[in-house]
Amino acid sequence: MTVGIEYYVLLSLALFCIGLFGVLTRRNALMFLMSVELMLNAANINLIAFAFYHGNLTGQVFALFTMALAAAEVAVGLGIILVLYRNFRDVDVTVPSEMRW
Amino acid sequence: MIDAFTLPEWAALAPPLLLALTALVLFAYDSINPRSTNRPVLAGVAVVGALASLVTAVWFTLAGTGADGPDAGYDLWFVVGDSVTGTGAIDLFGGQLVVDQMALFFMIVVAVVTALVAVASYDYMAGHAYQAEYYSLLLLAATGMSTMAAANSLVTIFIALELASLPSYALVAILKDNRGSVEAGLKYFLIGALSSAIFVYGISLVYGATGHLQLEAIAEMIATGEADAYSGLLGLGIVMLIGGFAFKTASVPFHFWAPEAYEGAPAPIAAFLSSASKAAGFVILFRVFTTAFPLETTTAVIGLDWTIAFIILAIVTMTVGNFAAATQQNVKRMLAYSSVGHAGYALIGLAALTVDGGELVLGAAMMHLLVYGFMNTGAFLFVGLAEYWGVGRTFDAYNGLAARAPVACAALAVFMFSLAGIPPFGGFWSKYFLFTGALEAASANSALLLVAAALVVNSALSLYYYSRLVKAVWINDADPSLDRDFGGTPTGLYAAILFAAVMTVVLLPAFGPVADLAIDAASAVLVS
Amino acid sequence: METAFELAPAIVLLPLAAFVVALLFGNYMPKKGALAGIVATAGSLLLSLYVMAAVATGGQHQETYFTWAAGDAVSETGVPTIEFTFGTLLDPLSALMLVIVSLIAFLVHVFSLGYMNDEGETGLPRYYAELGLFTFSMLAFVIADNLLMAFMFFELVGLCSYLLIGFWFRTESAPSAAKKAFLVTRFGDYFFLLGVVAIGATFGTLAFQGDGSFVAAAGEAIDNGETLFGFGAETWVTITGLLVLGGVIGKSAQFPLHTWLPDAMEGPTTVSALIHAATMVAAGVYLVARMFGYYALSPTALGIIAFVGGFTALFAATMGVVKDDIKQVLAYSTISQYGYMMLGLGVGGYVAGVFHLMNHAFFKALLFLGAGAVIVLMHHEQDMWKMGGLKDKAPIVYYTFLAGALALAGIVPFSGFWSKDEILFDAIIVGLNEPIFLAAYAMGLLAVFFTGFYTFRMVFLTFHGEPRSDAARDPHPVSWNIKFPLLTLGVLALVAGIANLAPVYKLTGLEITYLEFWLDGQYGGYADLTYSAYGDTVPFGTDYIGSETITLLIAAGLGLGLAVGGAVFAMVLYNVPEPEPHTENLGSARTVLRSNYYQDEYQVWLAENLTLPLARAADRFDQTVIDGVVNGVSSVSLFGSGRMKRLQTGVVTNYAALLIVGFIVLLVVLGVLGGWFV
Amino acid sequence: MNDWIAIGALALVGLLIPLAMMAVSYLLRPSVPETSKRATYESGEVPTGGTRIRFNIQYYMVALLFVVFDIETVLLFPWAVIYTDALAEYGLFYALGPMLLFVAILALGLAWAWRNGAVQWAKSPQQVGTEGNRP
Repeated sequence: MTVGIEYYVLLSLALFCIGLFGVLTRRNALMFLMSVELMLNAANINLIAFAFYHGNLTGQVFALFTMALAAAEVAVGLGIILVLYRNFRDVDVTVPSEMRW
Repeated sequence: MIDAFTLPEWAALAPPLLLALTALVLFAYDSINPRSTNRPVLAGVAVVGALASLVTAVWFTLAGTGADGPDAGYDLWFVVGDSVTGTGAIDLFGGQLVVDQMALFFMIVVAVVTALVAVASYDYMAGHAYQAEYYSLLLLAATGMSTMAAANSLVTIFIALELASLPSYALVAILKDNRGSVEAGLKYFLIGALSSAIFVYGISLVYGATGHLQLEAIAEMIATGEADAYSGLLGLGIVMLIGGFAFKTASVPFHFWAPEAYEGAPAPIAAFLSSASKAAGFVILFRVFTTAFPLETTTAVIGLDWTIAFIILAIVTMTVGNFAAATQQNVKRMLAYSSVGHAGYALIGLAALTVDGGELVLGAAMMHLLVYGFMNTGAFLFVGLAEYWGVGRTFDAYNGLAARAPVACAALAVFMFSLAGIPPFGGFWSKYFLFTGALEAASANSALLLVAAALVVNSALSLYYYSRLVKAVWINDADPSLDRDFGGTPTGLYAAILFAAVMTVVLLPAFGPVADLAIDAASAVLVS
Repeated sequence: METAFELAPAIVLLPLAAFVVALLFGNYMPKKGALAGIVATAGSLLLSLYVMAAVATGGQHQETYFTWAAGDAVSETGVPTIEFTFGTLLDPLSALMLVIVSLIAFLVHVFSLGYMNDEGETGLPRYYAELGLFTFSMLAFVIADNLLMAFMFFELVGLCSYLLIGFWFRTESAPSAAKKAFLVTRFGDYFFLLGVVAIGATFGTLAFQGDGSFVAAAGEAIDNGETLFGFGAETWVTITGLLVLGGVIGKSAQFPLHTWLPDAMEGPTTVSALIHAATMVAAGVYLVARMFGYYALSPTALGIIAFVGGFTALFAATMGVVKDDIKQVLAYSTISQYGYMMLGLGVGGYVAGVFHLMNHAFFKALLFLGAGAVIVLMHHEQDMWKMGGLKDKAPIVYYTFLAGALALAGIVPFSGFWSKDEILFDAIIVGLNEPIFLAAYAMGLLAVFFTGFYTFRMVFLTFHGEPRSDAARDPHPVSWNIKFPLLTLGVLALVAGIANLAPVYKLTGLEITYLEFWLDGQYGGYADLTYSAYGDTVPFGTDYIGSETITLLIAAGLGLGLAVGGAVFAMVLYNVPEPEPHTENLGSARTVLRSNYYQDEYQVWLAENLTLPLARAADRFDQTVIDGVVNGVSSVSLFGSGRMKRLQTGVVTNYAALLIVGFIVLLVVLGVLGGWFV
Repeated sequence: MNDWIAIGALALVGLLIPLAMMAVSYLLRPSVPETSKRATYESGEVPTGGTRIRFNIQYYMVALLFVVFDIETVLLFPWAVIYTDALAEYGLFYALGPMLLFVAILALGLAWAWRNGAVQWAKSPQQVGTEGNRP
């Protein structure tokens, strides 16, 4: 028994939208980061599902790369959040708004 | 030609490989000798690496590597593969990477900007604690950008793009105790993470529609009609890809990070991002849309000519960038917005493509990015010089700088007028070609008349704020109550600024060959 | 032979190198950059001679070096593309001119050692750099193979002229004279530029030579009876030709744009010799000769050239009669002599015009350098009434100056006689056929008398009689670097006439009209740029009084007689120990002449009463209407800018939201356009 | 009979049982509020300070290193899967070389992090001293 590809796409789309919602509403930098991770994972679901569907491994391998890059991104992001905290005493992303217009 | 020394084909990747190697050397140096502040050695290694990359890229270009046609290259001492015979683009690793004229062209741009930035950083970053980290991050980012020029598959594109982005985030925020720098880094990073998520999702959709990630394979699937069933997925995927590229090139609506990141970042990094990073963003944009989504077949599948997307983006980007720049009081921020505006100009290169032509306008966009690499880097480095002297950030603070630094201010005038597209400088020609290219394509699609009109209006507006800066430094008198304490004359910054200025001027007489090269490169990717 | 042509760019580039060297390192070099200039111009001279030899042995050369713009613009005659290039055209005319220019430039550089270095001037690197730049531009103008390149270097020589006239920029008069020179010649050049654009737009080419030249295209258009821009082809050729002539009149100081040249004497005398006598002023005449095939197509244009020339020759000569400043006399004589060349070219006497151009370059450079030597002798005194008696104190200067004067006055056998005689002969034979040209001839002829008079007035006042000032009693010595150029040019002034002894040929049948053969391409050259090719095109017939020989003798006799008459008259009046000005005898004419026929006054009046009100009106229009619109646009833009930048709120979450909104809008727009939702 | 029904039923049961147990215990248990009961449980120790204390920065350093290195392992798997085939087809150099290079680069990164004190828990006084001089 197989599940139709459209369900995977719907699942990933839902996940993507949840991530997007998090990005737009969360003010905590870590939550922002997690939401972005959700979006990336939505893409991973797509990639793996389509790899299965198309019968080639390209998507799966690419999903691995995406995960690795997501990890690297988190590493850099955490670093930036650390200095953010050191400078602003907060991890609220809306606090630093000195530069505008 | 017989006596040429032939290198294996993978050696065509020497420009990015040299950059990567230099980054690793710097890392190794810092591991052995942690927290070294031996600036001459570190900056020297970085500059040498960037120059080596530049020299190899120029060399390959001259030798005809990746070019087509039997008389593509000159007889040089060593060549890659049998490229002298003009066998066309070199495919590497099963088509994951490709080295052709366009790749080499942008490798040159990236390497030049990297070298300039590394030279300028010698003075600008003096006294900063993380010297080795700074330079190795710079070179890693440059590696990513250089690889982007050669990336020929959505996998390599994404990896290269992230390799360019991640060090950039860190570089923007590298002034750890400077709130502006940290704020800039945070905003850049958050928008970047969001954009790359959208981008990856776009990739997954394109993969879903075609089952491939390699660009030529995607094009083939589209051409053979096997993607017809997934036109919705493909269309959405393409728009999401555009989003990812728009982030990298600082195009509206993904440009929001740019003004802040450029304003808050150290000036050399702002120069680096706004020139090299933008150019690298454009090269993959050009490659993806010319190689993977050929206009004719893609239109048949998704029912929409994708140039429309770029027409909209080009107009909006130009307008937002230039209008927002017009009333800035902060020089660096003005340059940041102008950089957004210039992304709009370069987008014309894709907006004005037509089914049976467009190499002129695509070539013009490439030329514009090359010229921009010099003039914009120079302008930001001038801001770096001003920051080095601590003269303040606003236009008013720049008043009368020419009395103190006439040479640098003359260079600044060159940059500004070239950015505005005033005839005697390099910026004029590329803009002129973009304009004529847009008009030519207007016969096929009258919306391009609008683009051409927007180009003219925005250029006129840009002259206003560029000349404002020139007026400030040359004509206005410094506030006499201000007792400025200038430091010495920073040799590195000066050298970089002057070199950029000379190149901006020299590119005018040299424009013939540059234009030929760019148009050759453009027609090569359009044909394939 | 090919080597010579391959080396031709070096002729031009050597002085450019000298310019750079003098500019950058002049201060650190012995002689402040003079040596670089001397070496470069000597190299140019040698290479020019080499090129001349190559042309003499049957060569000609045209090569495009650099195409700096090419476009697909359809011209009026249907040529689909146009290219703007830099290239060289080496033919008899340009080879000859190259030698003249580089020779005089070389001699002037040498002379400058005496005139500038030894006199302790400051700013010498600037001086030599500007001389180098001038020489470069002039040579490039000479070898230009197309009209646009010619125009560009035409402008560049104008710039150098401006810089060099204003060399002593701390004085009051020099900058003013420089500005005047620049503005007046620019006024002419404005028409020249219009002409270049018109010719380019009409024929789609700006090349001087070949089947693809605008000359050939114009000939074809006239033959085919085409209509160009609503005019008949010939009328249009006349119009464009006259537009280009505007530049010629400005540069060669022809009436009514001659007023700048006397003022230009504010520059160093060496500069006057090089630029305002021998070479740059010749650029106008050279340009007419260069595109003579084009003018030959239009009898109207030729007639206008002839009349402008004839009138200027007489007009300037009369003014030269009353001047007291030695350089002023020479300046007016220069204007007058260029009038002769224009007259010669205007009546179809291509060889005569070029011949006089060559001779004049030699003897007028000689006279100016001689005047420079006199000025050195006189401790920088230029008023002839304070000189006198220099003959015995400085014999070399005197005799060389005398040779130049005899050549200028046109006394046989000095070079000036032969060329002036040929011009007048060409004018009279055309005039006999078409009587209207007799008027031009008459003016030219009358000017001969005045020329003889003022020339010898100058010689006698300067060198003869008793010294009239302390400086004249005790002149400053001059050294070899002043004498050497004078001697060289003195010899040339004496013998250059040999180049084209046309009267001798016509009287005896001896084939010694070498210059005519030379310009006729009998040694080498392009068939479409030869004297005989032009002769076929020139629309004038000729007639003789009796036979050719009789006409020749009459013309020569008249010319020589008047010249000698003028000289003798001058001798009677001024070759006395204590000469009197005698100008009172002229009555009210004296005032008019002293005031240069009120030329400056009326031009100033025109500027103040015509141009200025117009400019005011335009300014008012600009201030109110245009600026109103512009200011409106800019306020709207700036307001829009103020709104636009508010988008950037500084809060990153808003950015993310706007980004997503923007993305969705894009998606929706594309979806609607692409029909994804139906 | 659809297979999905079984899965759905399992999920339903899985949810119901814990919910039911919580509901039952809520109904049955006596409610005796007391301070020590509400206190945070720390293995019997008396809690000190709030829960939201700042951790030592080194936690993050090690965590970051871990994240990166952990994830990079993932990239070893596809390589390991095809290693034998690749060995047969391309030879040792091309099969093993790239991965060695990859690991070498990672090792260089680790060495750098190590040398720069990323895995150092405490600083010697001397290090603290030099640290102070840095901007």
